[in-house]
Order: sequence, then structure tokens, then C-alpha cells
Amino acid sequence: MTATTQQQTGTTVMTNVEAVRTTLHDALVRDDRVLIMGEDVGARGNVFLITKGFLEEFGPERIVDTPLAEASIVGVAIGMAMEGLRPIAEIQFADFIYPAFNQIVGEAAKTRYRSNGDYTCPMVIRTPYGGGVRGALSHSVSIEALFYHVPGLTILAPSTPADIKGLLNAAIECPDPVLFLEHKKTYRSVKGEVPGGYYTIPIGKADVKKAGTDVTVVSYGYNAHQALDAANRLESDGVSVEVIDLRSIRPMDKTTILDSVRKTRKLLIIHEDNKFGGIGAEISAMVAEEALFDLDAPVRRLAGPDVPAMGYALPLEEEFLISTDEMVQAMRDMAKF
Amino acid sequence: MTATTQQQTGTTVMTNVEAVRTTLHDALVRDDRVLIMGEDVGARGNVFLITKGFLEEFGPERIVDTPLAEASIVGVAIGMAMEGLRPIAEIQFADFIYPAFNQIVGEAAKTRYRSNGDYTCPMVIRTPYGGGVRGALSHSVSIEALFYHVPGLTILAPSTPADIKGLLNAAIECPDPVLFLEHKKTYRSVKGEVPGGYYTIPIGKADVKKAGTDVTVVSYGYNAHQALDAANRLESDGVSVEVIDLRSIRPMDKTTILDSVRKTRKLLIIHEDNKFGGIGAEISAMVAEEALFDLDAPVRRLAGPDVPAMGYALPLEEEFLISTDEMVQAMRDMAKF
Amino acid sequence: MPKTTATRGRELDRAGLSDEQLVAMLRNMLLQRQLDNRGFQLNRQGKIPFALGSEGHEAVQAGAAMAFKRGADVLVPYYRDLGLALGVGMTAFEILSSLFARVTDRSMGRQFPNHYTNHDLGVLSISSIIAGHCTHAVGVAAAFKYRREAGRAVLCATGEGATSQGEWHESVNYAAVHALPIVFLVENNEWAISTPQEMQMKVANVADKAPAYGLPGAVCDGFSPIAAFIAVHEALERARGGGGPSIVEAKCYRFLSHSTDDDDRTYRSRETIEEHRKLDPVPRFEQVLIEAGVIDEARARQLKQDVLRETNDATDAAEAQPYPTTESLYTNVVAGDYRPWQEFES
Amino acid sequence: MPKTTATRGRELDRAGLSDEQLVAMLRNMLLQRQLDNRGFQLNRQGKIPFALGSEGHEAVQAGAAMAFKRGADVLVPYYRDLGLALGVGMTAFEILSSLFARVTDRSMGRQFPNHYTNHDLGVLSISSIIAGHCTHAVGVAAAFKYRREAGRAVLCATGEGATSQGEWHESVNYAAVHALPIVFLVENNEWAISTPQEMQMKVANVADKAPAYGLPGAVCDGFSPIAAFIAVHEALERARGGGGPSIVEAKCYRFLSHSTDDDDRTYRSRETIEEHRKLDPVPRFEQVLIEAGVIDEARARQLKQDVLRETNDATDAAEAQPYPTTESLYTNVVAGDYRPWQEFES
Ligand SMILES: Cc1ncc(C[n+]2csc(CCOP(=O)(O)OP(=O)(O)O)c2C)c(N)n1
Ligand SMILES: Cc1ncc(C[n+]2csc(CCOP(=O)(O)OP(=O)(O)O)c2C)c(N)n1
Ligand SMILES: [Mg+2]
Ligand SMILES: [Mg+2]
Repeated sequence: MTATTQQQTGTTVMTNVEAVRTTLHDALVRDDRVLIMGEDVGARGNVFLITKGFLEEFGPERIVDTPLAEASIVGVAIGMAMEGLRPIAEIQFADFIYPAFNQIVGEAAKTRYRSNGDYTCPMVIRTPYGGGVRGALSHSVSIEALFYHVPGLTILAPSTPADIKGLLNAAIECPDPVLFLEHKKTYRSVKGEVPGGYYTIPIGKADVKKAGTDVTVVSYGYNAHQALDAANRLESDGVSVEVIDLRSIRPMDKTTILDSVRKTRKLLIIHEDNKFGGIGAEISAMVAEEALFDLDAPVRRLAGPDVPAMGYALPLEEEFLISTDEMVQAMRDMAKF
Repeated sequence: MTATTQQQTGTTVMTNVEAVRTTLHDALVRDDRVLIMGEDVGARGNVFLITKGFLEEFGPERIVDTPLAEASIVGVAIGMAMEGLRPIAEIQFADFIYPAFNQIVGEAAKTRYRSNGDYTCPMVIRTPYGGGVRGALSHSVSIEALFYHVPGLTILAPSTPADIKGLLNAAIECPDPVLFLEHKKTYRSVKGEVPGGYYTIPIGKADVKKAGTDVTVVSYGYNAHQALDAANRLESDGVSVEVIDLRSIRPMDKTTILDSVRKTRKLLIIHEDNKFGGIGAEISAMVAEEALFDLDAPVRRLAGPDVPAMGYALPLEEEFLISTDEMVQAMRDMAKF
Repeated sequence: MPKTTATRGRELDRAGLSDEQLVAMLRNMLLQRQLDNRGFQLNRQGKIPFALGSEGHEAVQAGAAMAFKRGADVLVPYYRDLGLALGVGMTAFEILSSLFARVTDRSMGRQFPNHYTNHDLGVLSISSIIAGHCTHAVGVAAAFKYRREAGRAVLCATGEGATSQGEWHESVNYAAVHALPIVFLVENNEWAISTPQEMQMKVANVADKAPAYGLPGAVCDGFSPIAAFIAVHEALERARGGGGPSIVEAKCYRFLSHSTDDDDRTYRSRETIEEHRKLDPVPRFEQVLIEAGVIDEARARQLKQDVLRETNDATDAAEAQPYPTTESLYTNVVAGDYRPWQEFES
Repeated sequence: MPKTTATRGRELDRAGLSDEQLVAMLRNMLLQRQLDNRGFQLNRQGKIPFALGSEGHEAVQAGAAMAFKRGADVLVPYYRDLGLALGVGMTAFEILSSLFARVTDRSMGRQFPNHYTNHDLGVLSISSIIAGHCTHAVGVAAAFKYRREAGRAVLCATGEGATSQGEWHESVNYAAVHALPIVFLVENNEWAISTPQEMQMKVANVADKAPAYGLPGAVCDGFSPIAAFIAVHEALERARGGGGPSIVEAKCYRFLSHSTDDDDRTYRSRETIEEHRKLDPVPRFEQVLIEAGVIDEARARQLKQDVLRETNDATDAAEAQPYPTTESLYTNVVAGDYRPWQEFES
């Protein structure tokens, strides 16, 4: 974790879901331009209990239960942002962001550009994504590749509590729209130390979660944790894997990736999202443009299969997802190449 | 042009817009399950006059002027398709497809999959895209990269009248949803011979528009014509460029690209759409996976800049678009590498 | 015209329904209740990860399903429509196969439970995206009209929350402008997860939205299967006869939490639920039929045993089925073999 | 209370508007007409690739703009709102700068003409996506309420076609549920490009949609600036006073083709247009003011010369401006320097 503005007041161990919650809470306390809006964020405290108790503490003007209509959740937040507030809009599950696509891609991302800066759109859209929680076809998708092509948007997908805090703070500070992705499977399964006090992590900066010399692995979200496990397992076999957690999807960190690839000369990209046109494509293309002759092996992408989504039945979910064993195998193969 | 089912009855020279028009017309005559729906497709005959006269010939039941609401244009077409019709829905400009994103990505693309084939969704969504016609921010965008990541969708973007006819026929025959992209700038500026009679071109098959040995260029849409011009210009300089017109964006043709790259050992991808996360990324990544050691030069992408869209002012449009001169230069640089 | 059962008891406004139909409605309601219990029970036992109940919607669904013309109409349900699914011919075994995500599930274990599909019965496949299916329902109705298939109509169901969605608006408006044979049934259970109706809309009735589309709107008692039958029957008949679309709102209630993933104690009091429970449509309709002499107590007991046995059998049969194979993940993406990167003979 | 001009002529129901305000409305209308002509003329001359006119909307826009409180209210217009833009303070030079796509255009030559933005005046930046801006208008109104800024309201305009969009529905519903200070002004010109109102909705008036949201809806004569002023003024005052949102529909007409890219002869007869032309609000209002003695013929001629000169000067001044630089294409994507691939000191 690279903390920039950090007023250390000791650290606390918490889960990802707690990190989201406390960061939102502190933002509400810190800045009265901040408000939270979405379906069931009020009395229910969000379906993952992220905003539990907020309604009582901050009142219905700042914790806004909206009608069931995603385009307006994002669109109304855009108007608030254009008028100087700092709305944090929630899409209950990433799978339900499609009706808001026009507002995100057609409107929010272009507000500053189309008005040449006359208006800006400082807002955050938070949404839980990803599978491994038996969410079936429509509560499991990854959406980053549907948005990462869009100029004007920033997309963050941190995987640890400390990164969540630093990047969610950065997102709320950001003067432009940010899509903030939270991997559902990490919500309660991932725990970590979180520094006290206010800090931000620079948007666009990846984090080397483990240094290594034989293979570079670029990943994010829940996969980043698996990749780290896999890399640690391989240590004993004498295979040294460098694990990069992207954290930021747009913009992405060219320096960290190229430095690592030039050192290890091998690149494995891992993401849960479907392979064809996934963000691994851009990473690979960037490396093929900038460091082709530094590579000792073909760039490999270990990614979700090109089917619409994982099924509800356990075998379908397991087949869709990348297991840590598969990661170990891929890393070993790359190292041997 | 690779025509499969072809009953040659002589050829006719026509523009791209005429090719769309006659192919739609013949489909309406041939199959009474086919109908056309969209904004201003009736009396107005579509804003590019593609369906001019259709209302009089086929009546308002088959040429349906819809309310101004894109989600329902696509969504109603989905229902028709599920019930056995073959609707051809039009989105007036590609820039206005965003409100229908949920219906295309969340619904149409997943209909067959989520029901395990109990229901299918044989429909075509046609839309004009691309710039160079002074369409400014919101009548110029490329949208292929926002959709090409989506399993279950087919995306076609032919660039010549003969390819348009063959692929539009294939799209209408296709038992699954097809997004059919028509580059506005080619509508009247591109003319070509079109075989008579009914034929289809296989979906997923690229076309080598010009053979060459020094550099492979992969492109599509209006850019494909410019790339061909550029390649022809370079002939006299002794630079031999192979020009591949993708025609089909999803699925894409691995064989044609790899065969060519293995021969020329150099790959230049050209697209008008923004670079970061554009479809050039996947092409490059596929080649880096499958043919890395066949490459004698870094893969290069000549693509639109990563800004939201071209502006209305002429210098902004020109700056955004890739000129044929720039293509010549890039091809020459690649050949020299 | 209502006919009266000859035997003992109170006169019953049966809206032309035969004894057999009345009993079928009660049986549907009892089976819904039993299957709901089973889903939540299996979830508590850790046998299935998710269940969602129609408790409180039994009457409206049993009544509406009775108005559905099998072999002609098409049903476009939403995830809370267990009783509609059963009422048009789906079986307990299909429901359990879906709950267990077994190979006998029509979606091949892909979809969440309650995401019905049955082409043979005219039940359209639906996604989880609220109101997305309404446009499809309109498209089916448009196909009926296009092919001049008079006598067919579409029954499209949603909750009241769904009417806030833009796609609901576009659907109703399209159907109205094109005068299509469709009925929009809104099962108003007062809640959308934790969001009460008054935070969803400013009108007292969803049916109040109908005039904005130039359509008739009706409100019916969603705790009475006969009232629901009457309202939906009238609307479907109008649609089948070329009279165009309409909106039917059935006032009901959601007795359970939204799903097994929800805990409604965070947002509503036990007291209100208890108040509503007093009106529970299932025992109430049983009582109505007994009092009207359509059934006696013994027959009522028998029906309950029946649906319990049916549920048990379906549970055992479905649980005994295998999971879908891992290979099945890759099929039916599009027709034929599917790869985004195509290889050809070169 | 309407006051009467002391001089000659018919009594005028001026809705409390002063002579100065009445003349300002007429001037606005004349300037719209002049600027519209100029746009189409420049297009025919090949000097600009695109223009779109408000002809037929002059009155509603001049009247509505007069109800706007500068420095307090926010205007969220649509692309046909030349008269609203002018009426809240935008200049002919800004309009011409946009038509010519010059460096003095606030969007820096990025947007199509008629896609206004002026933060200083409270004119929100809009896109071309029909109804997309309505949700933003609601967000601005929500910000006013959030900050307890009583006395401020949002005026959000669309055509009648836009009301078919899901986002319009969601906007109006959100505003209604949250009781926000906003007025949805619908300029009903009977056409959406070639699509007539009856293929857009089944109701006779857009205002008939208001009760579906629990809101007041009003219809006004969009050919009378005073009628439009009265209706919009009342609605904005209600909103500013905490009375919540409402819908105002102004019946007007589109005299020209949709834009210079359209040819309306394909879908409507010359005769209907001629019929409507007889009611042309611009000469009509001029006549009204003359008859009421607010202005005389000489003053009317003077006003026309004024706006012609203003238009000519603005044309010359704007045309003389340079195009935006090619470098400007890359700015203001996000704050600061923007690259999707970031480079850091390593
Ligand atoms: C587009 C979309 N947004 C959000 C959700 C999450 N969600 C599932 S059910 C539900 C509430 C629906 O309420 P209502 O329409 O009243 O139906 P009910 O569950 O009460 O029967 C919500 C918000 C979803 N499935 N789809
Ligand atoms: C989402 C979207 N769909 C389609 C269009 C193309 N379009 C531009 S104006 C227009 C008609 C709008 O009609 P109306 O709302 O009545 O306004 P009017 O032009 O009549 O003033 C259409 C279809 C668009 N700009 N945006
Ligand atoms: Mg409900
Ligand atoms: Mg109009």
C-alpha cells in the first residue's frame, strides 16, 4: 500500500466490507457535500449492510433511498455533481448497471469534455461485482471491460481493505466521475490492516504485492489474492513470481507493469472477466507495443471463459472461475518456458 | 468478397447506402417474418433515406415507426424474436444506442444462454456509426468496443456494398442477435460492384482486400478504404502491404490474421475508435499469445485518440480522424523496422 | 354470471368459475405455500444457497393464472410468480430442479431459482433485471397482432417497484400506441426489498398511472383469487378481442423477507406483518370454499396432504438428479460451436 | 394582477408584466427568428454544416424565459431552446460562435450548435441524447433542496417526443417522490422529426401524464408568450416555494424541417404548415403589443432593425474568430493531464 497523505493513528484490522463502510462513514462526517443514494441504502443499510446505521446517524437527506430505477440514480447524481455536491451513488449489483449505461457513458464521462470544463461531474458510482458467491447469471458479472474503453471515466477495483480506504477517498476527492468496483467475494473473506486517519492512494498506481524475478503476474480483485497465494506456494519450489495488483483499471499503470516485465521477461495476466476483449487485452497490447523484444515467452491471459456468465449450479460456477491451482500451474508453465 | 450461396444474375454498381437499402428490401420481400422498426423509418424513410418508399410498399405493420425510446425499440424486437419473428431494429445513430445497452447486453445476448436454448433471439440491430461527416460529439462515435466483449452477441462492420449485402443477409439469417454497424462516411462515398441474387458471407470471416508481403494491416469500416489507398500508394515505392478488412468484429477471424502475420512478420492495426481498450487490443493480444516469435516488429495500433469524441469544429474532427497520409507513414515505418 | 353451489353455506360470487376451477385455485395456493416453505427450509438446511417466496401473493397469482388461456396466451412472469408458473402448468419438480440447480432445470442450472422458462407452456424466459422483461412481453404481443392471431394475449407481471423503471414506462407506452393485446399485472405488495411504496411513487395506486398512457387501469383485491381472476380475466378478454392493453393492480403483501438473503426486521415492524397475516389469503380462501360448500373439511385436509406429498416427491426426485456437467457451461452461447476467435481452413 | 396600458388600443391581459418585459419578450422572439434565418442561410451558403431552428417555439420560449429568475434558477434546456437561452442572458455572439464552431464557443467548438452551456448564467451543459438531461435537472433541484436553498427552482425543457423515453419517466417520478423544486416544460410541436404525436403517445396532452406521478399538469398556448409566462411562472413559483414539481405543456408547432439535415416534405403536407403559419406567434405578438399600445409601428420596425444588426454584428464577429486549435482536442477530458496509460517515476 502506497499511502500519500497519511496521518497515521495506528492501524486496525478489518474486512473489505468494513473498509468500504468506515471510509464512507468518515466521508459523510468530513464533508457535507457528500451524500449516499441508491436502492435500499437507508433502513436496510444496503444489501451487504455497508450503510447500516447511516440513516439514523445522517438522516434521510444524506442517505437517500431512491426509486427502483438505475438510470435516474446515476443521472440525478450527475446533476447533483454538476451543481456542486459530491454524491456517491450505489448500484445494488453490478449486473444492474446496464440501465444506467447511457448516464455513465453518454453523460457523466462526457460532461467536462463537452462543456470544455464549464461543468464537471465529481461523483462516485460504487457497485459490487464478481462471482464465487452463488449469485448465478445475474448477480456475478464483471463489468470493467464494458467501461474501461470510455475516455472521461476512472475505474478503480482495489482488493484489500487498506487499498479500498485509500482509493475510495481518492475517488471521493476526484473532480471527475469514478466507477468504484468492489469484488463481492472479497467483502468478508479478505481481512487486513488499515491505517488510521485520512489518506488517499494515487489513482492509476498499481501495487506490487509480492516481488519476484521469474514471471510477472498482473491481476486485480479476488484473483489478486489467489495469485498471491499461488505465488507463495511456488516459492518453496524455487519459482519466483512477481504479483502486481492493478487496483486502478482506467487509468492503468504502465510503469509498474513494464518495469516488472522487463525484469522477469514473462507476463501472465489473470482476470475473472471473460477473456475476449477483457482488460487483459489492452495490457498485452501495451506490452507488445512497448516491450516486445523484452519478452521470453508469449504473453498469456488466464481469464474467464467467453460465455455470458457463471451458472447457479456449483459445478458451473467452479468451472467458470479460475482456481488457485490453475494459477499455480500457469505460473509454473510460464516459469519453465 | 467471399460469396457462399450465390445465384449470380449479373452485378450492379451501387453505394453502401444503396446496398443496405436493397438488401433490406429483398429481405422484406423474401420473408414475411422480417419487419423493420425504429425512429423515423416510416414516412421519412430513415434519416439517410435507407427505407424510403418501404412504408408505401410494405405498410405500417412491417415498417414500424416507434416512439422515441431506444430501450423499447430493442426490447420489443427481442420479444418479437423470441416469438418467432425476425425483426430488424434501427438505432438512428450509434450514439443513441446507450439507452438500449441493457436490452442488448443484459437481455438479447443472454436469451439463449440463460434459457439453455429454450428461447432464442434472432434479430438484427442496425446502426450508423463513425465520423468524418461533421457529426460532432454525439453523431460520430464508434461503439464496437463497448459491445465486442459481450458473449452471445455478433458484431458485423462491413465496408463495401458487396460485403454489406452478404453480411446483412447472413445477419438476418443468423439465429442469434447481431449488431450491424454501418460507417456513415462510407454511405455515399463508397461505391462498388454487387452480385445479383441472394447470397450470404460467412460471419466471422475477414477478407484480404489486397495481398502483400512486408506488413499486415488489419482494419475495418471507412479506415479499411483508406488503408487500401495507402497500401496502393506504397506499391510504387516497393513497399508491399497486405490489407485485411475484418468485416466481422465478434467473432473475429484468427486464421486470416495469423496466416498474414506469419508471412509479413509485422502487424499494424488501424481503427477510428479510441485506442485504449479498442478492438485492436484484443487483436494484438491474440497475436502476442499465438505468434509472438513470428513478429519482427512491435505490434502497432494506429487508432483514435483517447478523448470522448471528435468535435464539431473541422480542425477537431480532422485531428481525431486518421488521415491516409498518417497510414502511409505508419506502413512505411513498419516496413522499414 | 355467478352460479351458486347447491349445497350448504354462504353464497359465493364465483365469477363463472366451476367447482373444479375453484378447487384448482385453492390447490395452487396451497402448493405455493408448501413450495415456499420447502425452499426456505432447504436453504436453512444448507442444501440450497438461495430461495425467494411468493407468500402473500398466492391469491392474485392463482386467480390470474386461472384467467390465462393455455395454448394461446403467453406468460411473462417475474421472479415472485411461483403461483402463475404453477397455474399455467409448470410442475413442482421443475421448481425443485431449479432450486437444486439440477440437470432437469430448464435453464440447466444456470439461472437463479424463480427465473422461469417454459417455451412449451408459453412461459417466456426472464432475466433478473427488473422490468427488462416488460419490453419483451410487448414484443410478443406485437407478434400476435402482426400475425393477426386474434384470441391470444400476453400476461406480463411485475411488482410495484418495477413500475419506477424507465423500461416499464416505455413498454406500457409502446403497447398503448400500438394497441397491443397485453395485460400488465402489477402485484403491489407494498415493498421493494426495503423500499416502501411511498418512496417509489407519489400515487396511491399503480393503476393511477394507466390514464397517462391512455389505458384503463383496475385495482383488485390481491388477497382474493376470485377478485384477481375477475380483473385479469376481463383485461385479458379485452386484449384478446382487440381492445388493447390495460393495467391491473392487485393489492397484496409480502409476508416473508425479500429472499433468504434479506432480513426484513431491519426495515419493518413485526406488528404490521402480524396485522397483514390476519388476512392471510390461503386459509381465508380455504374457509370461503368450505363455507360455500365447494369443499368440506376433509377435502381441505386431503388437498393439503396432496400438495405436501407432491412437494416431498418433487424434492426427492429433483435432489436425486445430477448437477449439470461442467461442459454444459460452454453450450448454447449462440447456435452451434461458439468461439469469439474463429479458425477456418486456410 | 394585470394592469392596463393607459394609451390607445385593446385591453391586454399582461399578467403583471411591465411594458419593458413585454417588449423584451417580443425582442427575444424577433431575435430568435432572425438567428434561425441566419443559421439556415449560413448552411445554404455552405459556411456551416448544420443548423436547427426554433421557429414556432418563439412564444413559449420567450414567455418561459421571462419566468426564469436570473441568479437563482437553473435552466436545463434542450437543443430547440434558442429563445430560452437568449432569454436567460446568452448572447447572439455565443450562438453564432457555436454555429461557426469558433474558439469563442463555450464548448470550444466541440458540440453541435444548439447544445448550450453557460455555468455563469445557470444554463446546464446538455448532450444530444434525448431526455438524458432530465435526470440532471432533477439532480440540480435535489441539490437546491439538500442545501435548503428556498427560492430557487429548475426549469427543464424537452419536446413531446422526449416524454416517451424511460429517462423522462424516471426523472419526473424521482422529482415527484422527493418533492423537488423543478418544472418540466414540454414544448409540444406535434412532431418528433417525422413522428407525429399520435405515434408517440395515446394521450391528447402530455400534461395528461402528470397525474400518474401525483403532480399537477398544465396546458398552455405555446403561441402566446404571455400564456406561457403565466403557466411557467406559476409552476416555478410553486417549486420555489416548496410546493414541488409540475409539468407544463405548451402547444406550439415546428414550422421548419427538424434541422438542415431533414426534409419535412417527405412526411407532412405544405397545407398543414401553411395553416399553422397563419397563427405565427411572432407577427401575432407584435400586433398584440401594437394594438395594446405598448409599442407603435415605428418601435416595431426599430426592434426588427435592432435584432438584424445584432445578428449581423454577431455573425461578423463570430466568423472572424479562429477555430479551436487541434491541441484543444486533448484537453478537459478529465482534470489535469490525461492518459489512460499512466507513467510514474519508477
Ligand atoms: C435493474 C435491477 N435493479 C435492482 C435489482 C435488485 N432487486 C431485486 S428485487 C428488487 C425489488 C423489486 O420490488 P418489486 O418490483 O416491488 O417486486 P417484489 O420483490 O416486491 O415482488 C430489487 C431492487 C434488480 N434485480 N434489477
Ligand atoms: C436518445 C436519442 N434518440 C434519438 C435521437 C435523434 N433525434 C434527435 S431530435 C429527435 C426528435 C425529438 O422530438 P421532440 O422531443 O418532440 O423534440 P422536437 O425536435 O420536436 O423539438 C430525435 C429522434 C436523439 N438525439 N437521442
Ligand atoms: Mg413489491
Ligand atoms: Mg416535438
